[in-house]
Amino acid sequence: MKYAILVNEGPFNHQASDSAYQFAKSALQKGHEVLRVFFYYDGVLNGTKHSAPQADDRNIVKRWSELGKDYHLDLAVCVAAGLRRGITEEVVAPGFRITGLGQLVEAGIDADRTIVFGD
Amino acid sequence: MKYAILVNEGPFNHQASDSAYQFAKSALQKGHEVLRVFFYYDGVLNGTKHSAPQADDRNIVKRWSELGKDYHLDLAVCVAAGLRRGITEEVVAPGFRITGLGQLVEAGIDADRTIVFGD
Amino acid sequence: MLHLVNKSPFERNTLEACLKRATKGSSILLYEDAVYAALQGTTLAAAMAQAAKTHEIYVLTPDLTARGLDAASVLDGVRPVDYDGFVDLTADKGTVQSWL
Amino acid sequence: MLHLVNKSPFERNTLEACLKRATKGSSILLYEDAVYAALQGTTLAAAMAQAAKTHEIYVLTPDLTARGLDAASVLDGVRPVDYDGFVDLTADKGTVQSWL
Amino acid sequence: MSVESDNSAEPKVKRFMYVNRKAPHGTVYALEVLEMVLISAMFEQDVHLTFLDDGVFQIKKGQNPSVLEMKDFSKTYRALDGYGIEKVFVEKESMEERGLSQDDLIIPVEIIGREELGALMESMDVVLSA
Amino acid sequence: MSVESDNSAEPKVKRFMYVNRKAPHGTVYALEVLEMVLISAMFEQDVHLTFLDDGVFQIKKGQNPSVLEMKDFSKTYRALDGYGIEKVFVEKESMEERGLSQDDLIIPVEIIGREELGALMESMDVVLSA
Repeated sequence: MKYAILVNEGPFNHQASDSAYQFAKSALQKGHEVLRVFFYYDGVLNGTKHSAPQADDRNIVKRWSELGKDYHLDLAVCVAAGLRRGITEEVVAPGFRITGLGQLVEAGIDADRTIVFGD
Repeated sequence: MKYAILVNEGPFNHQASDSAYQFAKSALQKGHEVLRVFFYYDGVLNGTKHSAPQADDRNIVKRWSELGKDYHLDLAVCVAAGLRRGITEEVVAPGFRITGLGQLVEAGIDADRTIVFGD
Repeated sequence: MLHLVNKSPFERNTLEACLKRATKGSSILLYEDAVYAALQGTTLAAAMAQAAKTHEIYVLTPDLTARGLDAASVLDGVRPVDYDGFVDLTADKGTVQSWL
Repeated sequence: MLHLVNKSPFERNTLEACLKRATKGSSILLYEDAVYAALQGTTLAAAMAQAAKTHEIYVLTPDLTARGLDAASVLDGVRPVDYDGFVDLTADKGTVQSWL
Repeated sequence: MSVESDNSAEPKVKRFMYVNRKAPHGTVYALEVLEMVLISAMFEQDVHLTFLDDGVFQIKKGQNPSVLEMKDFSKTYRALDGYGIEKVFVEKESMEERGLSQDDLIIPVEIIGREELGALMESMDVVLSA
Repeated sequence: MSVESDNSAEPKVKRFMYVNRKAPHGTVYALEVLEMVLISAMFEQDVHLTFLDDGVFQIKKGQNPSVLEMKDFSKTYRALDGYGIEKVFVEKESMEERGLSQDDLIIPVEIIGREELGALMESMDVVLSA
């Protein structure tokens, strides 16, 4: 199956980003394809390189970057939602890219399944 | 009256920061004192200098900075909550300062009223 | 004491949670999406009219206006206030509790 | 069709909203804080047992474990799945709708 | 069931549904969903917009969030038609529970019952909610 | 009523209440409230911790969020006593509605009825909720 994943919420405050990550990881390990992970609404906050959680906690941003690297994932952050919330080229974490909302619709067209994780 | 204000949520996604701002502005205009506005949980996201909303929308971060300047407000961003979410000295907006959670408790002790705005 | 409720009673349990604990005679301000609780003609209107007999219930007018509602659409017994009134309530009613 | 619900039914209306619209025989996965809806002995248990007769109801075990719950505390008729099972459900049941 | 992906030359047209269940202004979702809907109009997909539960308040007439210095996006709903977004559904029961009638709405919509809405959801390929 | 501020030399001791109404792990509030409570212990205030509604799940025994790679902070509740946080209340009705009893809880607590909880809230100077 080809998946598109939409993440509506930022890291830590809501479990949405954790659930999306666990889902994506399981799908990839089972041999499915993840066409794109799109970060919208507060989801864009997953893409900040300045996140530095405590050592005994998971690093949500870094974990996405690494999964992206391991599986050549497209981690797409919405430019308009990002501008509102201060996620711009200056702060975007490795492996994420800032792009237009059309890329979410495209992923929805191309994927067999679109899964939304939110609040 | 002396007020302490706690903002639990980030800008845009929830109205909490808007409501806290309107409340603080009204209280100040009526001659009350606002000892501290403390930003905790996702509230720390109000303190990013990179927020650049569309021209026809309010600029929540800038508006806090300006209110802070006009009334010499203490706009305090929690360091621990900020680290999790990427709000660090590199990105903090003018007029905000990063500080410890103890400052919230202190404000609660010193204020006549503590008001929480959240989700 | 002043209780603050900011969520739609159709979506979340915060207004209900507040009403279950707020002591008789205490004050409740409905603001943000909680202003929908103050409307006439909804499935919650009867329960709210009842609550207004045991508590002082206020509703924030700018949050009504933003949502295309006005004081005329509000239940009898629910008192409209603006942000100045919100500030006055916090000063007059003692400790403030937000139901989040 | 697969419906996803992630909020506690005690706090939000999303599970109720889903059950009102989900067609007979469609599947519902409870995850994150929605796993509390799958518990025995709560005030919602009877309604959930009823819902399990008209819908295939699943619950995500890692979200149970995280919260100190296990499959033994789950209502009869609610089927535990792990993340692999979650992925399989999305593949097998057609379009996925998240109730947010 | 979902349309399976294929490699044919025909452009894919999928049945998209944007589900609006949340009230406006208290959260940003109504505004940002609308931005998504406008973008999706450019992709010539079969777009369905539904308003249910508190989402029906999104298209209530007379909104004026400028009193809170917030953006007034409610007028944009009137522009949807011009973007080719014509399938707009509102759930009857949700309106009734909230004391609203069609006269209270900004735009003409198709009013459908709860059961019919469930069947419509079931017929989609992509459901986006917020 | 709140203690009015004054300029006397005595340290001010206020009645603080931390209200926990939300389930753990689905959101971060339980964790970050706990960090706030630990800090407040240093200020020698009269701290009250209350668990009601879904908040009672925060102190459910046997939590293991490490299966989700999430931080297990539930053990920290056991340390509260050592920090001098001794006034911990759980609402009876909230537990009953969720099928929980005192045996299910990580820490010893004082179980109080809904009405009593309302009166306790009314007696506070500062109420912090999330």
